Amino acid sequence: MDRFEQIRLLEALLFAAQEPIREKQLAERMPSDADLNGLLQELQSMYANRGVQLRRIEISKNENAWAFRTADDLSSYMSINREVEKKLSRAAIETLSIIAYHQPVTRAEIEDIRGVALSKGTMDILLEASWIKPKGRRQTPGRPVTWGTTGNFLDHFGLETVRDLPGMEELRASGLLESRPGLGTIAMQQSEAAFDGSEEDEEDFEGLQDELFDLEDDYEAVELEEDIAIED
Amino acid sequence: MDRFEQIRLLEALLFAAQEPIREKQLAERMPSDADLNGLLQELQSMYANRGVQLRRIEISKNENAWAFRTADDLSSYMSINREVEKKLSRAAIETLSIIAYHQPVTRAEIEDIRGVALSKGTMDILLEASWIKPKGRRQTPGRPVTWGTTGNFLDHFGLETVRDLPGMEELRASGLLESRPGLGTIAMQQSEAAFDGSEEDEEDFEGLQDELFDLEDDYEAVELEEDIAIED
Amino acid sequence: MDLQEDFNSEFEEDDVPAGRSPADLLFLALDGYEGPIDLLLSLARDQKVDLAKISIVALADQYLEFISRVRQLRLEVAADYLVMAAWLAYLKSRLLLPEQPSDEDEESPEDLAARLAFQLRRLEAMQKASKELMAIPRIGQDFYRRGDPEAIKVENTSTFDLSLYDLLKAYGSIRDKMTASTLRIMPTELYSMDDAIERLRDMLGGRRVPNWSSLETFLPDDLKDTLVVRSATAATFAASLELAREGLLEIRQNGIFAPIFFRSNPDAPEPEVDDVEEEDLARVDSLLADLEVD
Repeated sequence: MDRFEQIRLLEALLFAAQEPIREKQLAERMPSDADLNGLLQELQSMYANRGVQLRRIEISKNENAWAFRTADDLSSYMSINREVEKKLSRAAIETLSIIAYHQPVTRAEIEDIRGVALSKGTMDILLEASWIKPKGRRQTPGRPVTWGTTGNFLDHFGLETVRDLPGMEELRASGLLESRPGLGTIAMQQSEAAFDGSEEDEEDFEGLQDELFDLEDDYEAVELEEDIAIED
Repeated sequence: MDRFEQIRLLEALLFAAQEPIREKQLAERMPSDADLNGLLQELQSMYANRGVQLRRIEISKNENAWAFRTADDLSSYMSINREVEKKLSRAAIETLSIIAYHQPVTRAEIEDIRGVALSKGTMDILLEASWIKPKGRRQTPGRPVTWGTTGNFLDHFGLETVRDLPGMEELRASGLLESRPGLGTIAMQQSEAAFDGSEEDEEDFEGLQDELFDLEDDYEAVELEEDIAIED
Repeated sequence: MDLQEDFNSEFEEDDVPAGRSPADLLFLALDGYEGPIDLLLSLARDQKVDLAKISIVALADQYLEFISRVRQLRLEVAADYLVMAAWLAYLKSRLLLPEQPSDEDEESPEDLAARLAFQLRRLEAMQKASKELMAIPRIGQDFYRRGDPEAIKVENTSTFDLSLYDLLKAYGSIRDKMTASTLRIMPTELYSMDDAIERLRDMLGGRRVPNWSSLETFLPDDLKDTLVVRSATAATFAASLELAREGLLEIRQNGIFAPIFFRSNPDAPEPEVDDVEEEDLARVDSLLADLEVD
């Protein structure tokens, strides 16, 4: 095996190796008459300006290992930034809107409002989008984390502050809510008063919680009735 | 990025990967003005005599993938790295060859060529190795699926295209790759309970059935005797 | 495949290796074949002639003899092999018999023989190709992929397509859901007819309001919301009809849309004293003081 062939073999061994190879291991695999050091130097210089380089890794004072590695200066081209557009689930959108309007709000409170448990991924997705962040802890048993929206959230929706979010009346005026005649309106106004109060002081908020609890029972009842109607 | 840098980047991308990269994927990662084909040719020729070589793998008519692989003439020196490979059954090997040389080919055609029904596991093994894939459907009654080989098959056997299969040219010239029903169909029609009686000649078939009866009786007798032997 | 070759060559040899009976060999031999065509092909190879020129009759004889030897040994023979034996016997007889005037549809024995020959050649070619395919350099055996690949990092930046409109609509629908049920928890805010009946009964029962007083004076005075006032008015009016029916009070209206007046029915029975509470009496007194009697 001539020197040219030896270089080729060395190159192939280094390429196929699953981790940096120690010189001792290389020597075992190369012909016994090979000038390993000289070959390694030559191979290294062949690759000096290339996209792939032969690196020496000093394992101890007397022992080196060698491996091919892609050139450092190309590393920025070796990673791809890919924009993946994801669709938000309905649960995620609703959760986000509740956090926006009710912040700071705990997970349990969100579940109360929506009337269903939050699946694990829902908050994760909102976190991934960096639209929500933990705000602090509620001073109640268990000290649950409260959540609020981020600057990124405001950016995305082009808002200056969360106070710019339209209130219920504005939503209705812009046709976003189904309008309900008479009685519904009164109830809405009253419950809204309760909600608006909740933003700052905690006591109101707790009052609201109680209301929400009742509400949930009723809501279930309504749903039951609906089910029955459907079964008919 | 000048051409030299482009070559370096291409080299790094291909060197970094273990599996072949499709030209389409390469194009996405290279500057948009890069002459990918020209660069690949140049890189391939740069490595032509080296211990590591750039291989082209023809995935389909219009699509190539590329990968660095060690030169196969160094095989005997690199035995230490040898992967332990599952031994393929003779049926699997023959089936693979038939799919490779006759593609696209249906399961029934494979059985016809081999003159024997395929056992259930045979195709599975080839599929699991991702050496074969469904290619489409034959426009005949029942629209059976046709099979062909994959890019992974070419990569595994170090082939650029299926045209490089050993003996491909001679086989084609000899007419042995033409799709022509062999005898297998006749024999198998009988054994597979005449589900395709419509095929060619029914009279022959009936004559054969009579003869079969005699044989079958004998066959049962043989089995009976064996059962008795076992009970002893 | 090599294993199979070994069986075949062993079988051909006249010298049976020590320790193995011919029956074993036959059994193994048949077991090692990939179907009847494969067996035929092996037998054909034994003739050591070009497959294209092979004698199908001779081959059929060999095959039939082979199968009968195996069966003499009472070894199990798969149905496929027996079917082929039957077919070959049939083909042979047709090849040997003088040609009979036959249906046009029927394939001539020569054609059938040619098909068998083609089948054998084709399978032989594929078996040869298999061997060659398995002999070419293979990845992981003869040449290698990169052993220590470097990942090309893919950093996914998720973008979410959500408009303010979607957000608000979602919140609106939650609130809608909530308000739909709020009706049940806040009904007290509206003035019910039951409340009005109770209130009127207290105020007008027992001849307590002998003079005509307008409906408005009987409304609770702490109502602010106009809708609640309207509901109280309606409830009170409806209640007055009920109480008039019971004979507790009288109603008067001077014209359409004119004010409505109530007074206690002078003929109604005296109330029991302990029914009337001090507070109510005081209230009625103050009311009476304010009354402008028509």
